[in-house]
Amino acid sequence: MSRKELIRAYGDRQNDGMVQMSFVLPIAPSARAREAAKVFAGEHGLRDPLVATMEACAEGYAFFVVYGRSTHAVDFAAIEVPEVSTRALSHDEIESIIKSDIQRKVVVVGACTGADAHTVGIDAILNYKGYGGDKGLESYKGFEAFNMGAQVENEQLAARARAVGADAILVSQVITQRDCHKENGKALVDLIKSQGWRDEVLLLFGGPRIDHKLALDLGFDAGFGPGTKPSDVAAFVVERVRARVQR
Amino acid sequence: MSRKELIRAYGDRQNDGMVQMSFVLPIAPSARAREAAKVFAGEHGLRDPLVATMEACAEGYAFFVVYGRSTHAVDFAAIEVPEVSTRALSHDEIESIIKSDIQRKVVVVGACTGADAHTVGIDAILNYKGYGGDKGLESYKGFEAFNMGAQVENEQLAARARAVGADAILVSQVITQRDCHKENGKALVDLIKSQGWRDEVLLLFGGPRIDHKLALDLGFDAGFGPGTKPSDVAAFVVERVRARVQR
Amino acid sequence: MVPVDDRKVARCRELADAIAADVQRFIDVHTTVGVERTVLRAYGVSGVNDEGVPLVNLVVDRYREAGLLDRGITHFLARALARGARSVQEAAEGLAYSSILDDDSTGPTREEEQLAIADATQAALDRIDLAREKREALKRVHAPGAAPLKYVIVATGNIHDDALQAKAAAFAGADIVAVIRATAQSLLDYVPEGATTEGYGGTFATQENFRIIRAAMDESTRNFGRYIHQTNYSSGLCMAEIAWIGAVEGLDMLLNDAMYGILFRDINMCRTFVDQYVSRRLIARAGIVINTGEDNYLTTADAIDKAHTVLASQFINEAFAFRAGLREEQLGLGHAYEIDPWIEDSFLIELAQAQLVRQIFPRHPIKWMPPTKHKTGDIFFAHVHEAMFNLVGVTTNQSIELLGMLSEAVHNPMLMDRYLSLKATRYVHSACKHLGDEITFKPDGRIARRAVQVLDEALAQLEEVAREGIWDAIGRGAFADVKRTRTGGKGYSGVLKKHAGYMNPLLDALEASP
Amino acid sequence: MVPVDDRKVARCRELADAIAADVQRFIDVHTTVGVERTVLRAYGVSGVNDEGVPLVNLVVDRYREAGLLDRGITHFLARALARGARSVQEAAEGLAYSSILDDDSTGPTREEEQLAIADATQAALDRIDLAREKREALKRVHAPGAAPLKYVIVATGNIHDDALQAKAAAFAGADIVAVIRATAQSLLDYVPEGATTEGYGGTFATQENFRIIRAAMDESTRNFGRYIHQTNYSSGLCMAEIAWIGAVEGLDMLLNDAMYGILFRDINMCRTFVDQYVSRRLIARAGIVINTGEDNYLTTADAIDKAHTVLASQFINEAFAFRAGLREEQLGLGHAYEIDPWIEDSFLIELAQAQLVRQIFPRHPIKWMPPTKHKTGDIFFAHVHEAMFNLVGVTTNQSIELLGMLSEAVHNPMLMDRYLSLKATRYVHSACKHLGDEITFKPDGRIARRAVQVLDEALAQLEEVAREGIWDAIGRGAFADVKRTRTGGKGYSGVLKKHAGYMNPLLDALEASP
Ligand code: B12
Ligand code: B12
Ligand SMILES: Cc1ncc(COP(=O)(O)O)c(C=O)c1O
Ligand SMILES: Cc1ncc(COP(=O)(O)O)c(C=O)c1O
Repeated sequence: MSRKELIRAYGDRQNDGMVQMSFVLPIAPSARAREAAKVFAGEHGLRDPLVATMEACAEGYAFFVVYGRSTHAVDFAAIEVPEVSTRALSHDEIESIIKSDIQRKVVVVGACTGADAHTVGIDAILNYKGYGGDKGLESYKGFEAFNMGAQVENEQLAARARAVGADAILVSQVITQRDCHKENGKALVDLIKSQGWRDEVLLLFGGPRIDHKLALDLGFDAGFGPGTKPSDVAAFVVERVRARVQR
Repeated sequence: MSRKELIRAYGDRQNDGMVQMSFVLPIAPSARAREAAKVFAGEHGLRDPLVATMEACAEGYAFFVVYGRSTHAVDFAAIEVPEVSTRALSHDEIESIIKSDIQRKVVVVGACTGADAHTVGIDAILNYKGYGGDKGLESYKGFEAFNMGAQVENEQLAARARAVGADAILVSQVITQRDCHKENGKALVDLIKSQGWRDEVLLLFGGPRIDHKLALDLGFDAGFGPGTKPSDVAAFVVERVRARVQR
Repeated sequence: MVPVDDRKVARCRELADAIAADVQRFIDVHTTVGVERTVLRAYGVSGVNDEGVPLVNLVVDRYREAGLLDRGITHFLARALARGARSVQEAAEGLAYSSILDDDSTGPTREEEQLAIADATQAALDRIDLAREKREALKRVHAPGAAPLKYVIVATGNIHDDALQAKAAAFAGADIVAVIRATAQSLLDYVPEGATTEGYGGTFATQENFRIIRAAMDESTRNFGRYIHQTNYSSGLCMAEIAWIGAVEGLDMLLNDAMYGILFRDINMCRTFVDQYVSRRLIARAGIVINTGEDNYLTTADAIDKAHTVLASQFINEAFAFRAGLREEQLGLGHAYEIDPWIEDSFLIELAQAQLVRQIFPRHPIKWMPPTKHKTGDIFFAHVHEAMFNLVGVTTNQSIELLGMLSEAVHNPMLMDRYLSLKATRYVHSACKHLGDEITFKPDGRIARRAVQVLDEALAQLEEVAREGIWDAIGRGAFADVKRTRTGGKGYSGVLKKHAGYMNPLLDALEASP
Repeated sequence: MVPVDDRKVARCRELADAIAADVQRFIDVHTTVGVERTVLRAYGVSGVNDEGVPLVNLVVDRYREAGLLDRGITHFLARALARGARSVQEAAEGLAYSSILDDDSTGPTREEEQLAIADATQAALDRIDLAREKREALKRVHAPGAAPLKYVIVATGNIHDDALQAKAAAFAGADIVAVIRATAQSLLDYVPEGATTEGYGGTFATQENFRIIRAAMDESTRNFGRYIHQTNYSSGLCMAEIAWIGAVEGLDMLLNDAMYGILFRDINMCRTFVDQYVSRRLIARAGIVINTGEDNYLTTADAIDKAHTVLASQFINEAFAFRAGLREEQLGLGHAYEIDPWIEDSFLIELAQAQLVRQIFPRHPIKWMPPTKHKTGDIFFAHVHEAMFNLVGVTTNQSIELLGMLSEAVHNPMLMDRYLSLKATRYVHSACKHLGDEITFKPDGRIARRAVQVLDEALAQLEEVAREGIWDAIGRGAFADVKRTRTGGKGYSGVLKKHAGYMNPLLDALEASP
């Protein structure tokens, strides 16, 4: 059993628990409304909640900013998150692994799926230009990258990937309202499973609200969030493909 | 038994419970830190907490903004707060009550007590100039107002009030760090009680973090918070003094 | 004021006009399924079948499949009327459902047709004019707020929540409320019906939804004594139909761009060019202000390197709009504050662009978009970033200001986000009200030099686009770093070359409008 | 640039000089318990008794009570040394505790005294010079950041949390860190000792606390390669003592104002005038930059109507400072953005004032304070309000910018508040870096007219104050709407008229400093 490592919020003095909250309640400002906001904040575990402001933000609605001392603590020692376990590789290292160990082009197909038209993220990973100075997969001699763009249906994506014999499928989801990204992502995994070739392909999931844990939960092999560099993705893919080739 | 009137936070759709929180945790940014922030937010009762940002705000500290759907609700019907129960009176009405029903000057003594030097609030209530166009107690013919200014010790204030035969003592407290305002306020009440003349005088408590409920809890007769107008205070005092005189 | 060489501006306009003229030759001899459906709607055809497919779609699709649509759906409608249908609706139902299809072999003469449809054409025009008059009457009683007008979006997915949030926005000081459309609506080749309560990323644009929001905004207008504008999107595969709905439901503005659908929704360019023309003919008559979408270019392309593409496109959008009868006062040309905030002097670069656009298009109600691309989840920083945007807006006197939202990188704006944004904007607009009148820019300073550079680059781009034609220019990614081909993209099959006997008296009337 | 009439400025300086000259005549013939304690500290006297009362207080109080202090405590110290005390400390302990009091009746000659104290005087000066050299050496290696320097406060009450928070601030971009003093310290007539961990509203200013923060900031300076300044408060009843401590502990700046204590802490004016003079003599030698407190005026008086009182007071503070040997480069004259944000064109009014102050005091490191009075608990709005403040700061090239905190109306700044403030300020300063170089103000516009008005009003006020003398001016509430009397207020009993034999070689040496 590992030692506990309790952490609390910190404002002014160590462990004072200070947090800030803001919200709207469906009541007009009044002394009772202020008290309701305090009680509401208290329900969240804030001690001595202080209603810093209460303003009419619509007829019958008040906006509140509250500060208070959170009574909650988190045992940081108990927090475990799966992390994409690849070491960072340089462009040259990646090229040379492909050349020497895989000995053929690694094929990837990417798309922004469903109703989602946010291509900037997937373009950043795939297109030559890349992201923040890190060139995209198209820039690698060892990769063959197909970018199907936006609003691609899962069926189309799966079909194309199969047609070109993709080693990996890269799915981008940016719109997350009412969890449509999860549904969409899961639907692709299910589709490929039902078609019986899940084991032949790596499935990567990415977007500003995606993390590795979520991706694993949905049945992908990895998840990539905000700030991902193309070389992170390339490194992950070649390591996995190499392992497969060498098996 | 009254009907329940449950209210929840409102962001986008009725009762969606959306709230925003921000805080610092004593950990550097990382995937684990992000997860810790989620867990921390979850402890407060936020469902689907979304870590909108995680930034290094100091060495070994991260700042977080989190959104989530609060699972808490407040029964608004059950919220009761004492409110200073005076009807609003105009300057003229107040003058005429004093003239006809009290028939002498109403004497008040005010101060900002303890180490507190924030006189703007008490000045706003007492001085001729007043606040937001509402003239201060000095401007009333029927009031005799003594403003002792800042950093007045409770002993001095009590002595002066007794000396001039004050009907009411007005205490302002603006500094609230570690609840020093409560201590300070309560100490005055205790002092006057111990001196045995608590029943002869009205005790008013005011400041940006004061409300009626708090004032009552501390043993005052009324509490006045941000935005108080001098005429609110005048109305309260004359009504109470009249009641006393007529008793 | 920044230095603007009038001769360069004139040359830009000349080139843009040539670019539009080339496309107009194509437009004039083509129609689309969307245009034909619009005509049916304008004549009053309404309703859906059991599966929710609008009658206008059923009719148009049937005649397209039969290879007859190139004659114009009005032709068939008029024939049915001439043959005795008691109403347009009855005529349309006949076209959709009757067992025999009108194969155009025998029947009424063109004169009979024209006679049969003339009243309906007039009625359609009257509906537009009536809606316009109603709006103008309300505006006479309750004048709109001062420029920059504060524009916010609501996007709950549920039209009833939208109405509540729209009223909240008006309460908090909004001048213009947009109901953002559901994520994929622009790719639907029909307009959904009725009040809708489920949508991702926004709420469906339907006639009933437009009405609900119009009623809410009229209520707010009266409550707050300030005219509240309503806007929605007329882009996508139903560009012209939505323009019609907007025109008759009293919308004040419409997002409407000659090229947005091509670039950002991969809609076929032939389709879009024809649709935009017809949509704008309706908009011109309705007195609606359009908002163009050049701001979007800077979400995919770099805001500093590609700033000139925004200006070049504004000239092109203007040229297209003039050809559809729009006046300058109806042209809310779009641009945006999308520069990386951490670049030194980014504020100056933006100031230059905003001032340049203002001077080049002095009578146009410029639409000014907030930072979005470089927003992160640090809502506090985002709020400050927007304050600087507001400052540029009021200083350079932009007309329509889309307010930034501190939660831009997180979610569709919520009630509190909009409240905070409106409050902060009211402050900046008021605290800096006359700043623009008070300051002048150094004649050869950073701001002035930047303005000159952007105009020069826009001119160079327009020269190039004029040389190659817009079709090829888009093909090589001239705008927004996005490449599209002439026959690629969605909706191409809905484009038809007009038959010699093509009939569209409504469009004729709109084209004859003053 | 705003129009500034140089003759009017010259006249203001002339009047301010006359006002200060009048007071200086008083100062020259008076001393205070604070001044005498300072001298003892400078000579190296340290320690406290069992109740925590500093030895310097015990000595000074004893001789004051005996009616002998007007000769200068140095006189007695020197006598003790001349009589054979082995060290200053031993001498001081003797003065405090020995059963017999030195009644000055017999003993060493003035020459013997001077000889006895001469080395200690030199050692005191050397300590100041050494601290100054140390600072300058570090600054040569790690240059400070660019102006406006970003100044933040920490105020946890616990010096160890303060150090942590100060380092966090440096990490986030702060250039100057102030540890705010505990709420009532300025009214304590002694300087507490040691590291302290309990204080309301701030942390006690003690020599040990100064050292702890200096060490932390030196560490940050090296870590981040940017010189981080430390500041604290030299106001209140221990003005001169704290100046001494700051001088030898390597502080870079001190809040130090000729009138703040009078107006805002109800400290007696005679006391304050004498104390400020001696404190500034030390500060001058130490090369410390002072920050004056005119900004506070606008927290009690109206920021628009009383803007000129800030300017008038800046001239007076300057005149006092010159008389104490301070150079212009050491004068961080204070002013503040306290205009009601909801007033139309409030930003323009502020711009005018900031620019005016900048032009009138071109070599002075102007201290520019953020909005505080009109802040409310809407932290989001507050953050935007501060962005506008930052913008004025960078545009008008203020030198020392106290950063606004979004939680101003709520609590002393917390770690996150400071982080957000520093981040937003870095953005505004960078995005608008050259804005000031790029714009000019309309010569007869709102901004220019406002600047002219403020200078005119300040001049008129100075004429009046010069006529009546500062004593009476303060008596009628000329500054900050606060009235004080010449013999009222705290600490008056600590003021003494100097005896003909008054001795203070340290002050003499400071006055002789170049
Ligand atoms: C640019 C943009 C647009 C552009 C998109 C242009 C284009 N061709 O992409 C335009 C203007 C067209 C647009 C339109 C809309 N947008 Co938009 N848009 C944005 C914006 C401003 C920036 C997104 C972006 O480009 N980020 C930059 C890229 C580089 O970051 P990224 O996507 O996170 O990608 C990185 C990583 O996540 C990762 N990654 C991403 N994908 C993948 C995939 C794989 C496999 C891997 C390994 C990695 C990876 O790598 C990338 C590099 O590090 C955001 C707000 C914001 N600031 O975030 C809103 C936003 C995403 N949009 C939003 C919405 C709602 C819309 C609309 C639906 C609005 C409407 N109703 O009209 C429309 C419709 C779009 C549609 N059908 O999808 C919402 C989404 C809300 C939500 N969470 O559900 C946002 C958050 C704005 C908001 N607050 O409302 N938008
Ligand atoms: C002005 C000001 C000052 C001025 C005060 C000048 C003066 N003579 O009053 C100066 C610059 C001197 C000052 C100094 C300090 N201040 Co100060 N100051 C403020 C500020 C900016 C505004 C306060 C104000 O004037 N409000 C306007 C008045 C009209 O409002 P009000 O007080 O709420 O009064 C109204 C009602 O509450 C009510 N009311 C008030 N009292 C009473 C009494 C009665 C009987 C009734 C009926 C009604 C009533 O009626 C009034 C009218 O509606 C606030 C921040 C803020 N924006 O709130 C910080 C603030 C109050 N100060 C603060 C601090 C810490 C200090 C210092 C200790 C800092 C330091 N260490 O140096 C010092 C020391 C002061 C001391 N010893 O008390 C903190 C307090 C934190 C806390 N909650 O504990 C604040 C919140 C700033 C901050 N975030 O750090 N300050
Ligand atoms: C001109 C224009 N039309 C439409 C839209 C929205 O498009 P859609 O409804 O197609 O997502 C935008 C986006 O901002 C736009 O700028
Ligand atoms: C010049 C000056 N001195 C001192 C202070 C702080 O005073 P105190 O420590 O007396 O509360 C201030 C307040 O801001 C000030 O401006």
